[in-house]
Amino acid sequence: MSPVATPVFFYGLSITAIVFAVAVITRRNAVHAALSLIGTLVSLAGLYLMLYAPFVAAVQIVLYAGGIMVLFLFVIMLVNLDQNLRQIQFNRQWVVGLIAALALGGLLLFVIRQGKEIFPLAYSAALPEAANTQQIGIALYGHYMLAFEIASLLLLVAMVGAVVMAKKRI
Amino acid sequence: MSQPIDTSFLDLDSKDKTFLDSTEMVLNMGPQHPSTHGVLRVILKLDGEKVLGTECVIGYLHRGVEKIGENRTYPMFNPYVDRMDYVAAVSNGLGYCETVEHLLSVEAPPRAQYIRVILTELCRIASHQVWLGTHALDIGALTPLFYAFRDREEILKIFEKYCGARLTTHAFRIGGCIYETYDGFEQDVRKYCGFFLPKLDEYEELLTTNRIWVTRTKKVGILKPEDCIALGVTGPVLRASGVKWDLRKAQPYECYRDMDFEIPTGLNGDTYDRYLVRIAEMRQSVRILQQAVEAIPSGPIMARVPKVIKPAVGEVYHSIEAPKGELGYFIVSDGSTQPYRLRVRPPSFVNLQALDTMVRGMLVADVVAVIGTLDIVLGEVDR
Amino acid sequence: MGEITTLHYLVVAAALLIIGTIGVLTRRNVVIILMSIELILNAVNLNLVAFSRLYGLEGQVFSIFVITDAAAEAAVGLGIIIAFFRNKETVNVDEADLLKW
Amino acid sequence: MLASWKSYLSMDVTPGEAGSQLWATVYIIAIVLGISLAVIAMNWLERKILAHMQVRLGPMRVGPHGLLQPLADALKLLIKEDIIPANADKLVFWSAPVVVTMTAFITFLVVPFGRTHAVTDMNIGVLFMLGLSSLGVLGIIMAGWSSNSHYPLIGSLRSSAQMVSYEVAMGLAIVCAVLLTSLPTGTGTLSMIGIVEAQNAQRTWFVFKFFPLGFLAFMVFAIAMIAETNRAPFDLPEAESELVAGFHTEYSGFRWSLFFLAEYSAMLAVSSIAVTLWLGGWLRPFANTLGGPGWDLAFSLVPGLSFLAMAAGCFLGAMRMPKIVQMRAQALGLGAFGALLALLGLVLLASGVRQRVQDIFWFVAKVACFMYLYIWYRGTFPRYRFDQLMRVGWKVLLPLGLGVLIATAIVGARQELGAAIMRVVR
Repeated sequence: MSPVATPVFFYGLSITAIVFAVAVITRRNAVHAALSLIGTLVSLAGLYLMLYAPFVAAVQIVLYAGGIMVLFLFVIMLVNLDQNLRQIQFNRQWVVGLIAALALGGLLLFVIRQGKEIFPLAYSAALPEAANTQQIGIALYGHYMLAFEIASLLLLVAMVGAVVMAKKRI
Repeated sequence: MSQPIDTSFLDLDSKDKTFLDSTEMVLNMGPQHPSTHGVLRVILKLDGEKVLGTECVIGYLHRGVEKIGENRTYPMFNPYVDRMDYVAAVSNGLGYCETVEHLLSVEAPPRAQYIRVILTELCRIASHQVWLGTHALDIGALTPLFYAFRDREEILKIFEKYCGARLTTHAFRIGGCIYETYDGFEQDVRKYCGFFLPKLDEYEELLTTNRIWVTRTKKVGILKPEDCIALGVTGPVLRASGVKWDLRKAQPYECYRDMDFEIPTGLNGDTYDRYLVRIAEMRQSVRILQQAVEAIPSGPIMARVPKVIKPAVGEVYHSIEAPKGELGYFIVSDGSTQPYRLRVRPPSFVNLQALDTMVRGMLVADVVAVIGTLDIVLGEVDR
Repeated sequence: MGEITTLHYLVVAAALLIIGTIGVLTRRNVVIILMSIELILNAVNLNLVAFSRLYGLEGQVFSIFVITDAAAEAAVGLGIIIAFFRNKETVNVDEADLLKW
Repeated sequence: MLASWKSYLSMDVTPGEAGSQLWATVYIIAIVLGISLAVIAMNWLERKILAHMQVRLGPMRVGPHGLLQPLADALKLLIKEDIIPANADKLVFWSAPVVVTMTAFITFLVVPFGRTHAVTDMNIGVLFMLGLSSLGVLGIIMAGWSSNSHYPLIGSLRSSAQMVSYEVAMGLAIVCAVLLTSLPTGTGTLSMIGIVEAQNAQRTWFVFKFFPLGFLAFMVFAIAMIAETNRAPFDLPEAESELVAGFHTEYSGFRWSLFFLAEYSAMLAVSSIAVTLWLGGWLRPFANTLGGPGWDLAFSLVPGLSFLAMAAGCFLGAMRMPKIVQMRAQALGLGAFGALLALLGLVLLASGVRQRVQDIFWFVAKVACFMYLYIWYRGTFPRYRFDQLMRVGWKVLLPLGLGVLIATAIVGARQELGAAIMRVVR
């Protein structure tokens, strides 16, 4: 099955992602910011699908949009303060921060501009979509076994840490 | 002169506070809420889902029944009492009639007493059925409601045949009953007893051993016996806490003296025990019905009561065991045809006091279960 | 609208990274700062996946590790926010100016 | 154009695989219409079945036996005043029902109603459905938060905690089924069609595979899916007696009906997953014991015959209607409905249609069993309390799911090992 109208989808999804991302950092209300972030995440999942990475796209939605963001929303609702909406949203160093970030952006653009010849333009057809999940599974449980186990350990530690942090009395 | 230093602004306890303590939620339950059984309004202070405190706001159904009583003659007020606990109207009438009879020092003839007992016990079953249905609905079981109402219909049919009314019956009069039983009354009651016991088993099959029901009701809304007595709680709620107190035994009225029945009591005083006690009470009511209908004597049904009821100057308090607890009437007579003061001690009103004690530290869902298990009727609470 | 190449994805990723950085550096609300960090991680992921199209599956595998990492980070971070909020009743980072409270 | 239209009909793949966008569109439209119709039918059936369980009749007035009641309700909801609470967050309030409905509907993109009857065969089909159902949670949170009212907020907090918790157990159960697909060949699949075909190849439904194990995984899923769709006895987010209506308390009219639509289509969706993963999807029952062409023919007649039986029931009902003028319209309506069913039944009996549509019938019949179970639970069970619900999710279903997963892996590996040894011995 050949992809249909790739550029349209690409530009649509990336513009959505970037617009939502801008909304994340500009919205006054944290819930709006979180919902915008979900928009970004879902658009990125679409981009992953376009990159023939369906497993990563699914994980992105299941874990990121469905798990992590629900956690975010949960916490925002718990700590949501009306007074927070009336406060100044940006810190005192925002000019410096902005300049630094834009400098970084300039640097990145410079690198991309300079180095665009090093990327091959045509894609290798080495990655069939159909076997994507199997291959990732084999890689995860084969070559990256140790990393995988360490990641699971990390999750355990994070779980303990989160419980310790959030519990009222231990 | 040393002044005590006010340290409250330091908020020394803040270490124990949770993040939600600082933003405690105040939830307004009612007066228009599906499970506050009418127009009760409960203001809940919540920590997440945990209840920190409650406050009941009552009076949305206040109709000034007591004041109306002061402006009506004794027989004229009789129908009004039916409107207090409208799911157990017969009991209300019985309490009022007996109190006035005490004021007049008359006693209903034996046949009237038996008719009264039969109807009152039927009414107790009907009231408990309404309780069972609504309580189960509050906890989320839809079906018992319909089963209970289907079977209650049979009782209402007997009421209708007896006095023409189903809900607010006005069945009794001061001094006895005004209606003789209809043909086949005893037969109907006997038939009902046979019909109802299997149905009761059916309810129990649905709920008693249902795991969800048990987990939802056990250890929920525990009321200790001493708390019950301190709060003045009566009726099945008191008995479920293990206090064997039933006015039908403690100060027998009508012909309860001749009846052989037991007072079911609970052990833990939790919602499950209250459920079991009420179910057992229905069985005991059937037992009383079976005895009463066999032993019903013949004779007059009305004592000799003056045409114009003008009790002597004095006061009387008399209470009966209504389905929901002790239903008392206190009447002060100034010798005229109208009471000088009439005060009702409704069981629901007093039992409702226990709500706060029962739900502190529980979850929101338990508040609903506890309101259901207290079996309040707002008509009676607000009067 | 020509053909979409890896370069296009890189530009999008760079844009997301910079937006995330701006969020981290300028916002006061710590929850939004955490979300900006998520944006940065996502920019990284997009890069990894885009490159995996060129150089094999490792990028995708690594992006899954990044997502795992993001989950751990969010859990601990939000735990810290709750603990912080419980004590200071605020979620503004510049008010977290005591080492011990 | 027309040729490519026709050529698809002779193909044996889904429109997505065939790359036929036209047919894919047709399928999408058919599925959306079908789901809407199923929700309407479900609405009527739930009320009738629940009513009969509770010794009452249910809707009887609008149309014969209340058949038109859902339509009347839908009409009422559509023309109701559209209320947005004054302090609500308008944009989020507006988009929440859309998100919920969209996610519930998009799920059906990968549901295989038959070998060829799915929009497309995604190779991450199961994950796709899981992802969408987790996106549905967001809609519920949005609804609860944006209403700016306490009951919806509590409802949505409950809902999100509940759905996130049960998703874990659900995922484990799904992994069990996916593991089972890999047994004979060594390569499993996440594609919904692939999973059914694996069951076909292994000549067993996964619910019966490794007897208690497959069944246990199925049970874990069957319990988690009820929690996932917020239905009794796990209907705390919309617990009527506690939270009035939970997260959609402030919604009314059309928006509310979208939530209703989403709830029922989510029920259909998770039931479809259960059927696909454990009950053999579109495969007909008793394929092993009652095999052979004779039985195949007999089973292929069942769809048409069951429609004819329903039609007969309608005619009987129409005959039994009171013979009075007022009921004449109702009797005629029921008769007409029966005639429609009979017509459908006859069409289904035709041999060409029979072969192609049989799959859909078996799939829908299995899903319908689940729908009946949903109603049955609602009529029987009281509601769990929140902490108890969490206890069931984390302390019972999660360890059970993990245990079943490990046991399945061990048993499966042992079988593989045994087969390898046998090969060597031979």
